[in-house]
Amino acid sequence: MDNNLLKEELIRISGAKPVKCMSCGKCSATCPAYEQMEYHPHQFVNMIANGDIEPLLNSKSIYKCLTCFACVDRCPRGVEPAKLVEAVRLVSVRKQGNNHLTANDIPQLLDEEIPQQALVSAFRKYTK
Amino acid sequence: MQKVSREILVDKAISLLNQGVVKAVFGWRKGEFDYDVTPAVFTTEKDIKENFVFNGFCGANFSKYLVAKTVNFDGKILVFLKSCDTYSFNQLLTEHRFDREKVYAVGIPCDGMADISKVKEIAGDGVSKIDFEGDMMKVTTLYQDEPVEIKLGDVLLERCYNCKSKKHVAYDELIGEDGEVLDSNRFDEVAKLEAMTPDERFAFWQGELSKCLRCNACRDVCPACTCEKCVFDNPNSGVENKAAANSFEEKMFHIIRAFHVAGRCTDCGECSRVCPQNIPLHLLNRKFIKDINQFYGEYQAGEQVGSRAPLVNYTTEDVEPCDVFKGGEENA
Amino acid sequence: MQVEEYKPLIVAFCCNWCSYAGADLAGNNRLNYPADVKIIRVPCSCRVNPMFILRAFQRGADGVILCGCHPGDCHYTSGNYYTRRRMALLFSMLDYLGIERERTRVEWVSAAEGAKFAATMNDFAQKVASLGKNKRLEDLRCKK
Amino acid sequence: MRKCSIDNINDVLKALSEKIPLYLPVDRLDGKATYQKYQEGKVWSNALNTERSAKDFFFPQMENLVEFKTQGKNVEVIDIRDEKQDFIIFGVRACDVKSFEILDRVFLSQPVDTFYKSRREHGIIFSLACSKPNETCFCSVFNIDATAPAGDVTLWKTETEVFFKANTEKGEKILSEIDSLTTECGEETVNEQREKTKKILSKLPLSDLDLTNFGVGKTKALFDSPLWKEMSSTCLGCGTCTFVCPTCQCYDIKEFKVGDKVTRFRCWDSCMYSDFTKMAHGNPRLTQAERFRQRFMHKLVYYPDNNDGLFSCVGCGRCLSKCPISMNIVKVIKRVGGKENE
Amino acid sequence: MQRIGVFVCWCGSNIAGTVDVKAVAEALKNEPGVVYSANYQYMCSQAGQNMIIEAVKEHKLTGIVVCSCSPRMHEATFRKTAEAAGLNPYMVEIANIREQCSWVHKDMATGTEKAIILGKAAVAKVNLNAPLTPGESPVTKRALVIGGGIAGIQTALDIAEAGFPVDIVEKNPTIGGKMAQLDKTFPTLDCAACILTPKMVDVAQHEKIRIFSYSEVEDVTGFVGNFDVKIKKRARFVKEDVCTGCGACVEKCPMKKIPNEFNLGMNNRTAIYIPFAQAVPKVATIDANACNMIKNGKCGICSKVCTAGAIDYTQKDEIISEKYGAIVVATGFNPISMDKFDEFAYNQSKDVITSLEFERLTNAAGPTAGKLLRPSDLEHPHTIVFVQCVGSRCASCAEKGKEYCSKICCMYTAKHAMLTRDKYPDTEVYVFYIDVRTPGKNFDEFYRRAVEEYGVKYIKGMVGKVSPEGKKLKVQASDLLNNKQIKIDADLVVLAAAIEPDKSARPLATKLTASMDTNDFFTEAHPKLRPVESPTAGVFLSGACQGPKDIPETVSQASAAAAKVIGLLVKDKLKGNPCVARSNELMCNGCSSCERVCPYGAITYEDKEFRMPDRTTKVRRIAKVNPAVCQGCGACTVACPSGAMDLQGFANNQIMAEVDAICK
Repeated sequence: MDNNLLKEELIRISGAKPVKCMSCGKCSATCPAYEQMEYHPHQFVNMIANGDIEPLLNSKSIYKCLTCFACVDRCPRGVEPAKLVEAVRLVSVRKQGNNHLTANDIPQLLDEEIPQQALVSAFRKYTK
Repeated sequence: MQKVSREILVDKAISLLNQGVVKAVFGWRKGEFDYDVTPAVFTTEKDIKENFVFNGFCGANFSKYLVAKTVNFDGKILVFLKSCDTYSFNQLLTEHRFDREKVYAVGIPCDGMADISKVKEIAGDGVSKIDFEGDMMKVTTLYQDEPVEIKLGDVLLERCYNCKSKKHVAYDELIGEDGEVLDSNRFDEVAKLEAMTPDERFAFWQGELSKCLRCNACRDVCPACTCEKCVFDNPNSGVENKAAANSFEEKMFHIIRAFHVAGRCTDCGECSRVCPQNIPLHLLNRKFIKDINQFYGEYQAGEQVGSRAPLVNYTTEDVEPCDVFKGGEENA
Repeated sequence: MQVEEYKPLIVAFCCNWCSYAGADLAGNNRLNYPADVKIIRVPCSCRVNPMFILRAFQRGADGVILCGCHPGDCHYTSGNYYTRRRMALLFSMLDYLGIERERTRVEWVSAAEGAKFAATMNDFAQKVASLGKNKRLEDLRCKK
Repeated sequence: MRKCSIDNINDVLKALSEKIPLYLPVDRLDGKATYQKYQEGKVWSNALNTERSAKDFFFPQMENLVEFKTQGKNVEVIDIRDEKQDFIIFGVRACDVKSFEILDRVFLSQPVDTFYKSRREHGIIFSLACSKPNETCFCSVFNIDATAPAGDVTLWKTETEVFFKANTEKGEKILSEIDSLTTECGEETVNEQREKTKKILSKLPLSDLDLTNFGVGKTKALFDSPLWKEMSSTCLGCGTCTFVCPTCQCYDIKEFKVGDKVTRFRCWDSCMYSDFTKMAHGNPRLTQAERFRQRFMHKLVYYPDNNDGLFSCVGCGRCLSKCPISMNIVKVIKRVGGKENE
Repeated sequence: MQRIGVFVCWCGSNIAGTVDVKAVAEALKNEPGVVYSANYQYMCSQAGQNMIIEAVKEHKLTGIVVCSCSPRMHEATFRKTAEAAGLNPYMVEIANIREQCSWVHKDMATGTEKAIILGKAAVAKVNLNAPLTPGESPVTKRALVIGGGIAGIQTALDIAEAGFPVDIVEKNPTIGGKMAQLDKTFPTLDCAACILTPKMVDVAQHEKIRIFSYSEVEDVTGFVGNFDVKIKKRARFVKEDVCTGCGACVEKCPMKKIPNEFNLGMNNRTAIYIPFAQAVPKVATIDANACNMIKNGKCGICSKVCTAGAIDYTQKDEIISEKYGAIVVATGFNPISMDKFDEFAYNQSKDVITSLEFERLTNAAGPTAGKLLRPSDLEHPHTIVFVQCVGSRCASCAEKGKEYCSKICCMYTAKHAMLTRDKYPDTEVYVFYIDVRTPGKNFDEFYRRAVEEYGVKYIKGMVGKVSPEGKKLKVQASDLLNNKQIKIDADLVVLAAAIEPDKSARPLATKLTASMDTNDFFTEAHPKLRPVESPTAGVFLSGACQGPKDIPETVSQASAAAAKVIGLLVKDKLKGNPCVARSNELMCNGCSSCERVCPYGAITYEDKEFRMPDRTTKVRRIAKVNPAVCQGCGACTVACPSGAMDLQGFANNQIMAEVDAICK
């Protein structure tokens, strides 16, 4: 998909407004998964605004976002970065074969500690 | 049959009158036929007992009368208000048109009022008797052997058919339970017109407005039209005209009439009820209400005393006049 | 056959502080616009009563344009905001009645925008001319 | 008497309208009947009566009288009267036919209103007998026979046929022109219908209205009744009753100025309006009660006083069904003329 | 009937080049009311004007139409001409046949035709003109300044210096405002008290200035030049004229645990107190909510120790009524509440403070006597984090922050950072910023000095979270330039809180009928050309009540407002613009529509008795326009449904006559 179309699509899916961003970085400052991410919340916003989306789609960062919404809550401009991350993830997952988690992976993840509910929701979230 | 019976209202009126709370009672006076009721002022118990009537034809909105009747009246006047009437009541208070202290308002529940011309469309001419039983009416005519049974819901006045609210927004006392603001379909007809081509719309309105007699009933009944001197009666206003001389005058009158009440009209529907030519005047008022809701946010005139009408208000982000048509096209 | 060129009659209400001055500037810069446009000076666009607009149509105008200061720049701080609401509703109503929407317009022209004034009038006059005579809001008594 | 099948009535209408424009009650989209000019496709309404009365044909709501043109300091007076041609009003009910007589007494007495007169002379009236009067009808109270109305031609309509009877020379002449479309017949069917209708008329709820307290010489007795104020107290002051009334004849004269041209016209006025008969000094009737009284006293007392006892109400019932507050002449007759006032 | 003279100007060839001026004069001769018509090369010349004067006399003209250049050019000229000829100046109308005709059209026929039509419109209007006389009203030569901060002080001093009496109303016990709480001022780093307190003393000693401290404006009526103001002087239970400010009462007062507002609650004061040493007036005030004597009738120590006998426990609030010609609003600002910013832990840790609190912490007269100590344990902080834009530029949540930039934070934060590094070189100072905004004389240089000379660490990025852990404050932030997340263990966190107008401004605006924007800043009459006036005539704006401002800007605006006030007060009479709205009482419904659209508060209501048609009387509410306040925009004329409101000089019938003339 053409970058501009992709950008429109991401904005449509997320309902977020990257254009309102004033680059304060509070989203990244507040992000608990920051260290695990290759691209950080403020980069998501900036790169989507610039149509530079391909690297995001190919990055594992989209699976590192916990969707805790701290960035959404703290953003002074109402940009809602988490929703943008989510949108990128959806675009990726919706491509056939891009499932981050398949049913086959689940037995390996099972252990005594992990709540089954977490696996079910992860499966729902990371799979088409 | 209305939720509240004539007897309850009569008892209420008489007791308030006898207690000295009020000195006069606004009510509906019995006429020649069962559907024929006249707004009237009652001052004696005897008159109320004999002539006060309340049935499914008591559509008249008393609010406007208070403007004239409270002036120099010594004491309080009792007025019975249906939910729709209470909005007009508040709007008049917002505009300081009468003294709230001179009125004792009793809110009454309403199931909608019937339109006698719709009754006659079903039962035929020569209606000699109408009996109410529950939400049915039995209509006896000169020409049918058996009374015709009609459901109240089938012959409601247009405004009751699209009732916007059963909630009373003003009263001193409420008889029965209060209702709720309803999701009416009152803008459907407007949307239908908006969806037409300009030519169709023009033909529609040309046809409707050419029926106008310029009897001024719509203006004179309108609770928002309480001007001391109406521009259409004022030879110095530049728009005064006694006759609907031609199609321009007809449009001029109705555009200005609707514009002058825009943002103040509570959509009480009296204009359409009284029009002797059955012009759907409410469609003009509702167009303004619909536009106001769409462009400036939901606003119901009369909902709150003292609220600021949309045309005497603004925001710096308001829609540009050239953009107002876009909404219409989306609807189309 | 020689057909006489149809010339629309256009009434322009201009606020004294911005648009009238903008029109003056168009004159100063010798920017042409059709002579069909006749300007009436009002203190503020909010002085224009819908009755004036209907009156103009009645008396034979083919288009009516209202010019005021840009929103936020009103000499009287808020006048044009009221104008904007009033005219939005009025124009929407005229459209609802089937009257051609191109016959009415509101334009914000500042005292510095002589070029915009001329361009607006050229454009408006041309659009109105393409609609032809005003038939839907005419008063036959006013025709010659 | 002649007749035609109801199926052929369109042929009759077409033939009549070929030479003379013909107006007849036609149902509007909202189901109400109005007079419209006949042309192919227009269907004669079955409604009892038209929304507006038939007085418009002779006394239209608005009528231009004269034009002035100023040039410099000169004023030119232009007579804009156009010669009226003949026209037919078809299907006028008895009440409206009677109203013409009431208007005639006003407009044709000296000084004659020539605008009215010329229209009246050109009008040919096809009246229509009633068979299904409404509960609001009370023409019989004014001695109007709804089963045999006057007019140049009287019509009776049954389920299957229409009967024609000429009453005047004008009527005979015009009927003779459509001889080919009608057949001669007896009066039995018509008489039968008339008898039936009369029975209904006598049973109508308003047929027993008592007018004894009104008419010639009653001004003093009624003028100061307190009921005027009471009954008018909720009157809106609109003009509905006067504008739908077939006998109301008040008008105002106004001017319309365009550049150097002034058109003087007249239009209906209503005694219900606050500026009714307003003059330089002000208004002779200050309150709605006085204007309200004027309307009914005029119909029931002043007019009869000046016109040999003839009431200027024809009982058509339009004001009963149209008044926004259901106040009307019947209520006035009953209360002001009734026991309450004695 | 008018007798109108028409004068068509050639303007050399400017008009005559494309308009046949003679034909125009000839055509207009036949218009109704026109008795004389002429043309001349330059109507605006002395000769042209004389021609008009002669014609008025000779032809007994009552109205004049000049077909010439734009009325914006010479309307005033020809009005003066008319006046010289003995006519009312408002009987003149101009047809603009130059800028809007000859200059924009090319051929003679078109130009001439249009010029005639424009002339006809002007004639039609003049036919309906009526002589107008501007109303005159006297001016009370006294000004009121609301607010005794630096803005109010400067305005009052400037007005008083010009010789007009001024009253300052200050709601606190002392004047001085926010500036009195500051330590140093940027970019020069002079001590705030050193430059402010002399001015406060000037105010106190100026014979033309009265200070109503501990007072509020209760009610304002009237209009420009003639305001009637009621001032509520709250009871301070100390006789102002008797108290010497010796402070004996303060020393002895047993109620010592009242949070000290002046130090933002960081230390305590007594129930009877003097806010600070240089307070003006230097008079004690008893806090009625804290004083045991006033609450319970037990104590009375202050009264015993006061040798001057100034204590009066029975004092009552007092209402003072005074007349003013002009009112200056100088109500100032406050930092917004930090309660809603949980992420910065302001309510969880005493060591998270606002910048204003930081000012007090570094001020020699402050709670720590000028030593920078952590409020929690009074230890010297080694790592200090400054966070900018807290609540400023915050578009997402109106209940939390403000959408605007607070303007002063960048500079005072640079100042704080620099001063800290200067005094305590052992501290690490971090400033987290989104942008550094330094427009102003020597401002950017100042900021660069903080970085380059003082080693303040500026980091582009916001702080996301502050969490107290033991004695430390864990600060988690992002460094956008290095694309890193930073974690700092700080000892002190300073929040640059957004500023907002004082809460007293909104009710005051209502009393003054002065308009405000959605942020409760007062709106100016024109954002560019009349920045120190409110749209309400006679009300002026000074300082941060109009928008965020630093001290130099505040002082310049204060002096500007004073200049405007002086300009008003030197006049003996105010001449109004006669083209104002007028309400026809007979038609007015009293519905308030006009009042609601009036930007100037020129419309008031009164009850008036009317005769009714039935000869009884009735009392009705009707609108009244104050011609001294009305500016003649006409918004009310359209809001009025009955047409009772009309605009003189641009009346309904006049505009419609113009429309008719143009369209015929």
